[in-house]
Amino acid sequence: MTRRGWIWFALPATLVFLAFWLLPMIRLAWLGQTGRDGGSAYLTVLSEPLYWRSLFNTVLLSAAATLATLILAVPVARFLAHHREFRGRGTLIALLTFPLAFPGVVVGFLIILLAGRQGILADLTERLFNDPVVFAYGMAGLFLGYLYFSLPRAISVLTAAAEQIDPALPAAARTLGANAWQRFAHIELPALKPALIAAGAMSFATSMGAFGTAFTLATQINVLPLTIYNEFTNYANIPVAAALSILLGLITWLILAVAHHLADAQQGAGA
Amino acid sequence: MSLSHQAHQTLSDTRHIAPPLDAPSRLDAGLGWLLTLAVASFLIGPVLLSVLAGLTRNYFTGVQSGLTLRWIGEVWQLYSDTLARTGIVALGTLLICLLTGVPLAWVLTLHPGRTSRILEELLTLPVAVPGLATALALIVSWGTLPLLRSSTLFIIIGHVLFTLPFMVRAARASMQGTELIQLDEAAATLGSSRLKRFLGIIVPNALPGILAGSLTVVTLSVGEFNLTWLLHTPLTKTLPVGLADSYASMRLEVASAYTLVFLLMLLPLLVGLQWLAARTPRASLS
Amino acid sequence: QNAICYNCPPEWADWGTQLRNIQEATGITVPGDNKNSGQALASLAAERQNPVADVVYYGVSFGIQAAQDNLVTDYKPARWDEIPAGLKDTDGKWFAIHSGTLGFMVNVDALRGKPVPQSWADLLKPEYKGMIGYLDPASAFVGYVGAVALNQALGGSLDNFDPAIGWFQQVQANQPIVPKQTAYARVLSGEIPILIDYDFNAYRAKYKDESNVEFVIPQEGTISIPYVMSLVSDAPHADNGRKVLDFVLSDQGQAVWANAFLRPVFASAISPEAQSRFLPDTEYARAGTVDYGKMAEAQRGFSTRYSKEVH
Amino acid sequence: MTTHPPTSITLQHCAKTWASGRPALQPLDLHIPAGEILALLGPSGCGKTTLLRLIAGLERADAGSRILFGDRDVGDLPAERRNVGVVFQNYALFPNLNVAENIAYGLRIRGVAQAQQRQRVEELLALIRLEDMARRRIQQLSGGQRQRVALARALAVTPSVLLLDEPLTALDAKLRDHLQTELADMLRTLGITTIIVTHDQQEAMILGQRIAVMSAGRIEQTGSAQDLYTRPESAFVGDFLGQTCQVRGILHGARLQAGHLPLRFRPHAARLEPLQHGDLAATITARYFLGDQIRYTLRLGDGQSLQITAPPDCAFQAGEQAGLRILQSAAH
Amino acid sequence: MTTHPPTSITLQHCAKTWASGRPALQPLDLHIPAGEILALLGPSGCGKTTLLRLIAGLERADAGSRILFGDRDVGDLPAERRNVGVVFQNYALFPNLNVAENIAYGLRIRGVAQAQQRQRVEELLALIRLEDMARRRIQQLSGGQRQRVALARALAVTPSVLLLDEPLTALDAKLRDHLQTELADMLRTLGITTIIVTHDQQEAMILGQRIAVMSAGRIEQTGSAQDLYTRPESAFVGDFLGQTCQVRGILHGARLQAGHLPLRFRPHAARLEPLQHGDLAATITARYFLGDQIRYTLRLGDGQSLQITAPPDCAFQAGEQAGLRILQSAAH
Ligand SMILES: Nc1ncnc2c1ncn2[C@@H]1O[C@H](COP(=O)(O)OP(=O)(O)OP(=O)(O)O)[C@@H](O)[C@H]1O
Ligand SMILES: Nc1ncnc2c1ncn2[C@@H]1O[C@H](COP(=O)(O)OP(=O)(O)OP(=O)(O)O)[C@@H](O)[C@H]1O
Ligand SMILES: [Mg+2]
Ligand SMILES: [Mg+2]
Repeated sequence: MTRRGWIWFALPATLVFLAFWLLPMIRLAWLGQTGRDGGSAYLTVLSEPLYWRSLFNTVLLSAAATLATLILAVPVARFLAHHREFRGRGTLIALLTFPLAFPGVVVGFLIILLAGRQGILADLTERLFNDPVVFAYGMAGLFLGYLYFSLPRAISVLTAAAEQIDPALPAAARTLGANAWQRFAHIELPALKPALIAAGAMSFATSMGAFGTAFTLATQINVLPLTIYNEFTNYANIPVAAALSILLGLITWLILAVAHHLADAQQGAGA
Repeated sequence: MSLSHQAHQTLSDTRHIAPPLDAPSRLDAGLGWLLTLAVASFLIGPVLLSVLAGLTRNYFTGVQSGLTLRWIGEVWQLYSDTLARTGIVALGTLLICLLTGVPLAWVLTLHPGRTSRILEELLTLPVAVPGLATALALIVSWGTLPLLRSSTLFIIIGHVLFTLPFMVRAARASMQGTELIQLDEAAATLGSSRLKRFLGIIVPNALPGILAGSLTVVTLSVGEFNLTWLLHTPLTKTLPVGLADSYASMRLEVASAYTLVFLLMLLPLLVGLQWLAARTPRASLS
Repeated sequence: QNAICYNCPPEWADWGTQLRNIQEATGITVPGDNKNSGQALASLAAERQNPVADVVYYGVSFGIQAAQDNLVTDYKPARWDEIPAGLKDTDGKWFAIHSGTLGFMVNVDALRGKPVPQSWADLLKPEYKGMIGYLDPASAFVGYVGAVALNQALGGSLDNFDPAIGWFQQVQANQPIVPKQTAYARVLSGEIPILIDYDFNAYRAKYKDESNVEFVIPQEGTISIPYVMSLVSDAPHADNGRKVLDFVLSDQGQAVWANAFLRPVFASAISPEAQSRFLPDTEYARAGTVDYGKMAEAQRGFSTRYSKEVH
Repeated sequence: MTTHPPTSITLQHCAKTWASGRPALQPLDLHIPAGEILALLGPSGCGKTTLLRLIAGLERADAGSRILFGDRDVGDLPAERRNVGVVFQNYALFPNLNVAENIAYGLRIRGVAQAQQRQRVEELLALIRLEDMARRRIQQLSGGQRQRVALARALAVTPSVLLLDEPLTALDAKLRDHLQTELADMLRTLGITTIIVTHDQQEAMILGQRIAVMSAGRIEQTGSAQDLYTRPESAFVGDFLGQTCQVRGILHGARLQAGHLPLRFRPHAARLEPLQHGDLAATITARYFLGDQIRYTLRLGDGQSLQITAPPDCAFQAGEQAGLRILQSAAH
Repeated sequence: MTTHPPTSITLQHCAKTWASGRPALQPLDLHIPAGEILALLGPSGCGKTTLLRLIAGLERADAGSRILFGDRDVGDLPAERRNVGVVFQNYALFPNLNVAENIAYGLRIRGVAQAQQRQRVEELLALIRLEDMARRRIQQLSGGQRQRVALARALAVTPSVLLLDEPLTALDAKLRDHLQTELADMLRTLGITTIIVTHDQQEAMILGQRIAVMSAGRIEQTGSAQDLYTRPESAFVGDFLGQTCQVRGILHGARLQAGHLPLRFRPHAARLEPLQHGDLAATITARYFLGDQIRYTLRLGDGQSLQITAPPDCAFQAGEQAGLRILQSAAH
């Protein structure tokens, strides 16, 4: 009875969302239906291998970056969770999460500084082997960029989850004779699963939509966000850009939904 | 639970006291430490490089060419308007997020049912769906409105869509559980009206979350590029847009100096977030 | 007093000085804008209902396209009649303000002792592996100009892009860097030692930024490209826009281009001092022209082909 | 201390069904005379809190229900206009306000003058004996102190009705024991019509002048503690108010004979005697010394097993045989 | 069910200091004969869990401490090699494994063959009477069921020592009451050397064959429940094992005379008599009927106030005068 009357408080946000996102998105989806040459841009998109390749690149790269992110983040999170009190812990965590707020362009720029032609890596390898190693501008650079912006978020999510693990669980496994590896594989990893799914989903979605990084790295690989951008800006091909955007949005959302479903199933078993 | 907190004071421990037997093994801790350092240097190394480049007279020749603030001065001259605009956009975004997001968070807390879940799921779509798509949608439907398209408000709208879910989530985190609902009910039995309860009880008690949400919103807005790049017009450039410009067309040193300015702008926000994150568990309602 | 110009980047063709001059001479503030030609056109198309820009600056073929799409309107500035035919739309929907010639912009220091390449064929040599850059021919106008120049030089035509496509396929072995937008700064920093770009950029690097940069007009030949401006249809500040257009064609405006190493549309604006900094005319003899209208028509087909066949 | 004259509470045909269709309360009638302290006792989930929330106006009763304060129908008033004092189970004190501000909240909302607010807060702080803690933050209070502040906050607005939802459950056992009698004293002094919800029979017995036992959305029986304990009207009430034992047998006068009727009695209403004196022969299978009593597990001749309690000086040991004698059966 | 012959546990000069320098356990000696069930009783924070963790090998004792299982020194063995069964306070069941998998975990780790694992799990499921819940997820179990699964998991590896940390604290009162005797029976049947940690004196009295009372890192007294209750060696032990009352007076034989010595006794060791029969005159200020007893609050002539309990048939009412008689004083 006290709760009913609060509904109006939801109105402003709902209106903003409806007016500025949902309706425009529907409009955009509709635009994709009205292709340039009369035909539906969706058909154009679906029948064009170029776009498929672009999509494939994007998904593959995002998946690889996500996987690598998780593999790196788990040990870091475990370390931070196991060591709650040492000097410099706060600083270390700050360093690990500082890049959280960097826009894609900055990440791209940093990767160039790292692995570009003038980058520190090229400089070092040049001096050591007289043969500069440069990989900022290709698939590898983009991968590194995605890794760069995914790691901080994954680390903070996983650290929080690792800190939540009841230390009595590994202790119990211990009294039952489990060694360190067995405790990790049987107890810790399953306990981290929901967080892994959440962090993975987040990393994947961000990578799928990452435009700034690819834009700055000026890579030769066409990832979908760049393709959309090109269609829109270079050819003013708004229908195709719209259709591709809708496609990218749908795929990302779908994969996220599956991930959430998995996480929920996990949680559901936990409730 | 007192079985538990097996903290590891081992690192700084000089006293001759045996380590707990259930501490993670040396190997485990050692590897973790190494990897953590490696990841931290991967994340921070390039930032340091960039800072250095922004202060070096000629990065191509190296630090031996000397340090200078000249590039920062140049950035200031060229891009100071983007700094101010970024601030305005961030504050505008924050204001709208506060006015719309916090009340919504409260309603979602009160009605944790299916409809709420769907609404919240919908609300996070602008985060899940790539920013380009959102920006395109905004341009094709609202870009035709005179004045709006070329005003800063247009960018603020885009940022609100992108940051609102974070505000809602953070505010909800502070409202979670039945405690705040009970406080509200308690205030109701004491005769307080809805608005008074919202302002006098709910907002103050959800403050840690709202603060955290605010910092997140500002941080995200300051760094937002994907949407802004499409939404901006020559008169409404923000910092990240300027950054992208400078990366493409300026000397490496200027671009680095600009990045340095950006980092300086972010720093207090991130420190604030850290501080809050460290505090919130204790600040939670008892 | 504002006028919005799309694609007037302060770091390109010294628009920075030009914009400042405009402000001083007319009181109109024009903010710099870092689009490229294609982006400018696309933005005009997207904003057709409610234009933001007043004037626009772009490569000639985009001007032709914009005129066809009715995104720009006619305006014949004061010195319209002096502009050579072929460098203006008959209705005044676009007209050239200056032109540039495509070639190699080479950071000699970054070559680390390797010889300065002299021809399109040189760029295919393995010794330049990792050193070559060109703007994406499928998206950036400069990139497309490069493709056309190279195609003409290697014996192709606007109806036959086979030579260019073949060259691009071969050059992949050298792992080129392919930015989407101007990469001037990257040449300076040595990140891209050899960039296919306009002469004025190279001269600017050489004389203004005092880098060890050379401009090379390839042996097989190249082309020159006029850059044009238009008044946008339904421009919000159309009057201001007209004043801007008048100014860039004035002697004062044209001199800025010359000092920025572009060929102003009125050759008289080039001072002898400016002239001395260009490569000798004998070199420029290798730079031809093409049918810009046809070049515009062929762009989309080429882009598609490039995207499909080159990786 | 200003107090209103107490109001009676009358529920007529009061029912509550959740949106899901599941009934929370069966239609029930209940009258609480002005000034009475009623304890609402029942197992978890039986609907005690729901009933309290209906009275407070935090939940709306089904159509057809009537809730009267005195003879005023309050069924349609929202909580903020019913003038009830509620002490929530976990106290729901406002953590952003200090002790004095919490207590004054209702007065502030009503626009009472500052000076009056201050005076009233002082009165209440004296009542709960926390005079020197007015400026304390809620987080700095112990559980028992919080409980008292919650009470003071509810009393500040001189409510016509006082509702307490498990006011002591959040406290630990030792403190709870101590506060039970203290709270009972305080409530009796106040003289407000009060409902106390609890699932702890001892708490109900100490705090309530009258007890209503609820089960599954229904009121099973109402009466004094002694009534309910000694004359339960249903097995549920009997069991809920204390342990019961059961043997098959018939009580003839004071003597028990083997038989088939189930006979129920309280564990302390049985006595172990030397074998020849008892009514039924029993083997002692376990003996637990608990300080103020001894708990015996017995096995009767026909294999039935039961637990009884005996005074701490009872000397029978595990393994011995004894005679069981039942002094008084529970009448149900 | 396979079980090892039980092992005795001996702690010699066993101490534990935290890294911060704060002592958790003062050096202590304790011997638990093979097969005995010892209850470790003490207030929160006194070091019970720490002692248990030392024995389990989850914590390392200070240098100089010795921990013997039988006559084997296990002080340097990590937990995974001590072969102890531990039931954790919140059970620490693995949420990602089902009931059977939890029970089988220790066997799986030891590489026991599948078939044997299955057989052993079945045996244990039968022991804890959860045969039909083998495939259930942990989250679907009630607290009592979890407690039994945790026990089964600890027993599966036939440990030489069984350690239980507050095995019933997480349960609600009724269930706890019920499981106490059930668990006591089960443990006595198993015959393993067992240590049960608890802070609840009734639990200690029911579960432990012997009780060690701890306080602030020290063992205060060890003995049977009856010993500790009736002959506490310190005020701490006496108070901790049950309520005590105190009056100023002297006991002469069985008669109490007013005096200045504080006299301590259990609340049930006093009796109310008609005024002329009692030793001390008392006014009854409150009477609470609690079913199996009545609690009286009394005021003595000199203003002292105290609470005693009386049998449920005691007829004195609040407001009446009565004579207080103390039957037996607590000897401390
Ligand atoms: N908002 C609600 N919607 C649906 N069902 C509810 C709601 N609130 C409570 N219930 C259910 O109604 C029943 C009665 O709940 P109520 O809170 O009144 O029980 P209670 O007697 O106070 O129990 P406890 O002693 O555990 O507090 C329970 O089964 C509960 O699950
Ligand atoms: N890892 C640790 N480091 C430092 N101090 C600790 C640690 N674990 C426990 N303590 C402290 O040691 C003391 C004894 O703790 P212990 O857990 O043994 O108490 P307990 O008797 O089991 O209490 P409870 O009944 O509350 O479980 C407490 O004061 C506790 O705060
Ligand atoms: Mg309740
Ligand atoms: Mg403990």
